[in-house]
Amino acid sequence: MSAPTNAARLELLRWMIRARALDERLVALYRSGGIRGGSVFTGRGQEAFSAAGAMQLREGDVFAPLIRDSAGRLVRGETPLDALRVCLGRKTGVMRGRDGNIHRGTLGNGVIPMISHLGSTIGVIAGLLLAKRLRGERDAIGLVSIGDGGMNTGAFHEGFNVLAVERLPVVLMVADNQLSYSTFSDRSYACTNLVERAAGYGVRGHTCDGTDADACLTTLSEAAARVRAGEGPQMVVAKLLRLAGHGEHDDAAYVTADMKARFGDNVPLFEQKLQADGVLSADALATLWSTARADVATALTQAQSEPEPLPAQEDWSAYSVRDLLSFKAVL
Amino acid sequence: MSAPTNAARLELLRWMIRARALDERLVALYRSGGIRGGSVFTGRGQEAFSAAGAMQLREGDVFAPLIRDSAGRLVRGETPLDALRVCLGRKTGVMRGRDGNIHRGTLGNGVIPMISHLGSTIGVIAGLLLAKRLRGERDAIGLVSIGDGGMNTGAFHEGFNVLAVERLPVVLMVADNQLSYSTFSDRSYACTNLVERAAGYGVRGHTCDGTDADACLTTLSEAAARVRAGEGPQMVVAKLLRLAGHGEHDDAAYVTADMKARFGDNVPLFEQKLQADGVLSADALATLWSTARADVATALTQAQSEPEPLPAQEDWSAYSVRDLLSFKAVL
Amino acid sequence: MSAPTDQTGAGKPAATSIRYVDAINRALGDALAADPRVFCYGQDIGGTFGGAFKVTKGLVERFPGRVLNSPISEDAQTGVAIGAALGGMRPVIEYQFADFASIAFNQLVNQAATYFWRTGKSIPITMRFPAGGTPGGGPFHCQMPEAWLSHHPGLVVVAPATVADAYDMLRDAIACDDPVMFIEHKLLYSHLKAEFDPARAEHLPLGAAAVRREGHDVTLISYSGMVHECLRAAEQLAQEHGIECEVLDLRCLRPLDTGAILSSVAKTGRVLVATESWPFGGTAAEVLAVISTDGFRLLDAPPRRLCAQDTPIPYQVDLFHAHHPDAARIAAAALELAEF
Amino acid sequence: MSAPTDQTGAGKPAATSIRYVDAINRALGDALAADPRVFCYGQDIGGTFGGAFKVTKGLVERFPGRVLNSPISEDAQTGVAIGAALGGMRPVIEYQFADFASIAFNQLVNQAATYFWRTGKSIPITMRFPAGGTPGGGPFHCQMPEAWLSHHPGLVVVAPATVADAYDMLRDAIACDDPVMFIEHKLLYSHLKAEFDPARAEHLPLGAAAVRREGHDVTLISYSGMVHECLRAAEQLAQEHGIECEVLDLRCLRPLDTGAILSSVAKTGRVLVATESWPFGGTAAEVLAVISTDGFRLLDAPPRRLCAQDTPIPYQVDLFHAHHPDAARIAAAALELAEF
Ligand SMILES: Cc1ncc(C[n+]2csc(CCOP(=O)(O)OP(=O)(O)O)c2C)c(N)n1
Ligand SMILES: Cc1ncc(C[n+]2csc(CCOP(=O)(O)OP(=O)(O)O)c2C)c(N)n1
Ligand SMILES: [Mg+2]
Ligand SMILES: [Mg+2]
Repeated sequence: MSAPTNAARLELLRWMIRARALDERLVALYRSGGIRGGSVFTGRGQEAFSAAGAMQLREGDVFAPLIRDSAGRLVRGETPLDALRVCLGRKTGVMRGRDGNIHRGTLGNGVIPMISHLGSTIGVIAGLLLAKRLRGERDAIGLVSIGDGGMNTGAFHEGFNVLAVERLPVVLMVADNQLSYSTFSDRSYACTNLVERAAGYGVRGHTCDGTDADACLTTLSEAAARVRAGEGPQMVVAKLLRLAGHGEHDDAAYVTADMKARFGDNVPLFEQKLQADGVLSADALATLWSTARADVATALTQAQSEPEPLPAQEDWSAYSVRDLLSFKAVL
Repeated sequence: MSAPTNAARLELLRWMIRARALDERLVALYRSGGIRGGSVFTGRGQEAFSAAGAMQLREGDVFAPLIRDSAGRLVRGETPLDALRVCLGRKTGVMRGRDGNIHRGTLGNGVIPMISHLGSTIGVIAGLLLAKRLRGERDAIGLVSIGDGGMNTGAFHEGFNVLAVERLPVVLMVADNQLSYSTFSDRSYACTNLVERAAGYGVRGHTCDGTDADACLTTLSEAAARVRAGEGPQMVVAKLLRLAGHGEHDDAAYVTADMKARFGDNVPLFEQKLQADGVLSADALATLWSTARADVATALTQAQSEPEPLPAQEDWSAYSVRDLLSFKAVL
Repeated sequence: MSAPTDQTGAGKPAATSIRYVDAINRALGDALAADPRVFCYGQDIGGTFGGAFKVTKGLVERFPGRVLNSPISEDAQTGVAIGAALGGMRPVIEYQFADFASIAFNQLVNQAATYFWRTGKSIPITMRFPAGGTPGGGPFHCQMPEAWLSHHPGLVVVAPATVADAYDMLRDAIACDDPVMFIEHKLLYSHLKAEFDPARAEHLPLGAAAVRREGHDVTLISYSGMVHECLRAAEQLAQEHGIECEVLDLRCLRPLDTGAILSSVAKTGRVLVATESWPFGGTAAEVLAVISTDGFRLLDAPPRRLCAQDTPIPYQVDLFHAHHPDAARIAAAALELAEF
Repeated sequence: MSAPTDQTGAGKPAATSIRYVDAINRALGDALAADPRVFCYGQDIGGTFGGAFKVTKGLVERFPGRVLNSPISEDAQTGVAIGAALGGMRPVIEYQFADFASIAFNQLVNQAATYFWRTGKSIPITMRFPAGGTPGGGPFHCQMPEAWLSHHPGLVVVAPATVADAYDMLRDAIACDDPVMFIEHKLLYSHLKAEFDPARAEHLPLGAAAVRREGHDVTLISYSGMVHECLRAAEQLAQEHGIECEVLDLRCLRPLDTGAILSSVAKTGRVLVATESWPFGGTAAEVLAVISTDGFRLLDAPPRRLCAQDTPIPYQVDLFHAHHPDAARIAAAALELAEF
C-alpha cells in the first residue's frame, strides 16, 4: 500500500468539499420549503470514503451508488445541476420528474440508478459486469455501495455471492456508519466487523477508518488495483458515522453523545491534515469552498428556472414497445 | 470433544439403518409405480449427519429438517407409517394428502414442516425460538438443516443473521453434499469451506466428515452442548455426497467418478467400524436390518390399506376463521 | 389525494379527537397490555425513535422486551412472525413501507398463506403495511400492496379508512387466528383526525363493508385513503347535481363482503370502483368480476373502475397528483354513470 | 388436466412432429445462434444435465460459455438479467419452477418493471417460468404466476399454448425490448406434440390473441394448458348438444388483446373465462373487468369464470385433479351459459 500523492489528496478534498457544499444547499432548500414533497438525503460524514472509491474508476467502469454517495456521484461526472434538477423534480433532470433524489443516475456517467430496495443493485452490477465479460470488454471494473443495514438483506447476499462465484471485477464498499436509520449495529449484525463476511464469500476483505481520507484513498486504491490485477471481488469496510439524520425529516435524536464523540467529521479533519502537511494554504482552501458554493448556487438558479413536467403532457406508459399487436421478431 | 459412547454409536447406527430401509422401500415403490404422481426424495448418504444432529435434541426442542433428513425425522419420533402415509397421499397422513413427501412434519414431534423454497425455514425457526424465549421457556434449543445450494438463498442469509443477532439457541447443520441438484459447488460458492461463513454472522463454526458417523456424533454433540451452555448459534458443516439422484426421477448421470471415489457410504462404513471395534456382531447387524425392513413392510401394508382423500369431501378453504362477517375481537 | 377530513361520522362529541396514527398506536398498546402473547417486531421500532412513522412511539418504554428492532430483512421478519405464531405468540410486524414488503412476498404467500391448509395449524400474525401515496414519495414509497397480497388464498387483507376502524380492525386483526395483512394509509396517519371514544358502542365485524353515505343513484366503492375522495365526490354531486351517491367502504379486501357490494348495486344499478392502485388485476378488477358475474341483472349501466395511471408512481408532485383518482375525477365519472 | 393433444391445427403434414419442450429448446438454440447478445442463465442449465425439464439440453455443448449455471438465488438471477440487459445483452433466465420465482418478485416488479419508465432505458430480458400443475407436484411445484406478474405496470406476460407458439413467442420475447415473462406449461412439455415447419408462413404478433376454434354460441377464453381443456369442452358440446363454442387463446396476458376479446363476445354474447389459477384478482378477473366495463352491451348473459379452488394446490392426485377446471366442468358451465 503506497501513500497517496498530494495531487490525489487535493483532488479528493475538492470532491469532498463540492459534495458537502451541494448537500448543505439541499438541506437549506429543504428547511426553507424549497423541495416540493418528499425529503432530502445527504452523504455528510461519508464524503471521503465515497469519493475515494469513485476516484478509482476510469471511463467505461460502472458505479452503483446508494444513499450516502453524493461525493462519489460527483466524481463520476454528475454535476450539481444534474443533482438539483432531479431533487427539484425538473423535467430537464435525468429522471424527468418521474423519480427523485438519490434514485438519480444515468449509465451515461457509468452510474446505475438505484431503486429503494436495499441490496437489489448488487445483482444488477453483477449482470452488468458479466455482460462486459461476455462482450469481451475485459478492462472495465465495478464499484458498488452498501451500508451496515443493507448488508443483511437477502438481495445483498445472493448478489454478492454471484459476484464472487463469477469472480467478477468489483469493489464492494461497505460504509458501516453505525446506523441503519435509527437502528444501532448490534441489532443489525453480530460479528465484530462486517469485513468478517468477506471470507465466507471467498473474497478478500479490507478495512479502513472512514473518517481518515488518506486511509480511504490508500485502501480503496489497493482494492481497485487487486481487482484490475484479476484477483476478483474485494470488500472494503469503513467505519464512520452518518453526520445527519437518515433524511432531513429525521432529527436523529437517537444518536448518542458517545457515538458522536467517537467519530470526527472527515471534511475538516482532512482540511486540517492537508494544511498541517503544508499541502494546502488557507487561501486555497477558502477558494475551494467559495468555488464549490458558487457552482452550486449557479446550478440552483438554473435548475429553478427550468420547467417541471406537466401531467397533461406526460407519457403514461411503462412500456417501450407500444404496440405488441404488431410486434414480431424479425428473424 | 469427548468420544461418543458405544451405546450412542449403536443407537445412531440403528437410526441410520431404519432410515436407509425406509428410503430404499420408497425408491422401490416409486420404481414399481407405487407412488401416484410426483417423485420420491431420499436422504441416502446423509443418514449419519442427519440422525446425529437430531439425537442431540430433547423433548421440547424443535427441528426444521430439509430434503435429506429422513434419518433425523425418524429420530424425532416420526414413524415409517407416518412417512409412508404422507408419501402415498393418504387421508390418514399428517398432511391429509394436501402436501406430500419431504414437506411432511408436525409440531407434535417438534418438527417444522418445510415449504419447498429453500432457506425460508430459517427465519421460521428463529421466530419459534424467539417465542420460547419470550414465553420464558429457556431450555429449548433448535436444530435446522440447509444444503450447500440453499446457503446461497437470501432467505437463509436474513434468517440466519436474525438467529445470530438474537443469539438464539440453535445448531445449523450444513450438509455440503457437493451438489445442488446437478450443480457442482464451484457454481454455488467461492469460499473453500462453507464454515468460513460462520464468522461473518458472529457465530462459531465446526466441521466434520459427514461420511464418518463418529465424527458427526462428536461434532454435533459439542455444538449442541455449546448452544445449551448459552453460547448462541453454532454452525456445523459436513462434507459428504448425496448417494442418489436429487429425486428418484433423476439418474444423476452428472455425478463424476471422481466424486464417487472421494466419498464412501456412511452406513456400511459405520457398520464395519463398529464391527471392527467389537461393538456389533454380524448377527446383531443382520437383526437391525431385518427389523428395520420388517417395520417398513408392516407400515407400508398398513398405509396402503388406508383411504386416500375424496375430492367431494374435501374442505376447500384456506382459512381457519370461516366467517369474518361475524368475527370481532373479544376485548 | 389531498389531506382528508373525517366525514364518516364515526366520532362522537364527548370523546377526544385523535389521529389515525394515534388510533393504531393505541390499539397496539392495548393489545400488548391485554395479551402477553402479543409482541412487535420491525425496523426502527425498538428504540426511542418509535418507527419511521412513529406508530409505535412510546411502546418500547411501556413494554420493554416486547417491541423489538429487526435488521433490514423483510423475508426474515415474516419468517419470524410465522415461527413465533407456531410458538404460541401473536406477533405484530411492521414493514417500514408497504413497498419493501415485496421482499417478503414468498414468505407471505407461500409460507404464511399455506400453513393452515397444509397442516391444520393456524397462523395468527398481523403484518402492518404503511401504504399509499404521499407527495414526493416516488415509485418505491407510495405503493398499495393489496393486489399481490390477495391473489394467493390464505391471507386476510384489510384496509381501514377511519380513525375508529384503525383501532378496531387492528384489535380484530391481532385476535384473528388467520394471517391478517393490515394496510395503513400513510396520508391518513396525521391528516385524518376524529373523535374517538374508547368506550363506544359495538363496532362492525372485521369482514364487513360499511356504508359511509347512503344514496340511491350511484354506488361508489373504495377503501383506505380513497374513501375520503369518494365522500368528497358524493358531497359535490349532491350539492351541484342533486345526485345521491352511496359510498361503500370495503374495509376488508380479502375476503370481500360480496353481500354488501351486491346490496348496494341492487339499490343503485350503477357502480364505480375507485382505487389509488393500478388497474390490472387489482381489487377493483375483482370487485367488477364479482358484480358482473353475480350482480349482472342488477346493473342499469356498465360498471366502471377508476384506478391509478398504469405506470410507476411519480416523484414530482404535480405528476403524483395526476397519477391517481381524486374527488373531481371520481365525481366526473360518477356523473357520467348517473346520466347513462 | 389430462395430457392434451394439439387440436389447434397449427401443424402441417410436411413438417416433423416435435414436442412443446423441443420447440422451446429450438427457439433458444436459434436465438443463441442468431444473436451474440443472447445468453442463458439459470439453475442446473449449465452442465450436461440440461435443466430440471431438459429444456436447455444440448445448448451448453453448442454454445459454450453462453449457458450458465446460477446458484439457488432467484433474486440475484433476476438482478443479473437486468444488469446484463443494461450492458447490452439479451439474457434469457430460467427459473427452475415458476413457484420459486416468488423470490424474485421484488426484482421483477420494482426493478425490471420500473426501469424503462424511470430512466428511458428499456430492459430486454426474457424470464422463463416452468409453470402449471402436474399430478403429485403439490403446493409449491404447480403454481401459475401470471396474476402477480401482471399487476404492476412494466412487464409483458405471455403464455403459449401450442408448439408453434412456444417457438414463435419465445423468439418474439427475446427480440422484444421490454421485459417478457414467458410462462411455459410443464404438462405440455412432453405431452403436447405437433408438426412444426420451421419454414412455415407468418405467425401472429406477440400481443395478439388467437381464435383456436370458431363458434357463435359461447366464447371460451383461456390460455396456456387450459386452452386444450376448452377445445375438448367445445368439441364435446358440439357433438353432444350442437352448441358451437368459440375458443379464444389469449396468448399474451399483459397487455391483453382486448379487441379480440370484445370481438368474440360481440359475436356470441356469452362468455366463460377458464383458468387453472386462483380466482381472486387473477387474469380471469381482469378479463371480466374488461368485458363488463367495455363490452357490457354485448352480453346476453352474465359472464362467468371457472378457476381453481381457492386453496393451495394439493399433492394427492385425485385432489389435484379436482382443484382446477377440466373439459367436463368447462362444458357443463358453458352449457348453462348457452341455455341462459
Ligand atoms: C429492503 C429495504 N427495506 C427497508 C428500507 C428502508 N430504509 C431505507 S434506508 C434504511 C436504513 C439503511 O441503513 P444502511 O444500509 O446502514 O445505510 P445508511 O442509511 O446507514 O447509509 C432503511 C431501513 C429499504 N430502503 N429497503
Ligand atoms: C428457492 C428455491 N429455488 C429452487 C429450488 C429447487 N430446488 C430444490 S432442491 C434444489 C437443490 C438443493 O441443493 P442443496 O441446498 O445443496 O440441497 P441438497 O438437495 O443437495 O440436499 C433446488 C435447486 C428450491 N427448492 N427453492
Ligand atoms: Mg448505516
Ligand atoms: Mg447439496
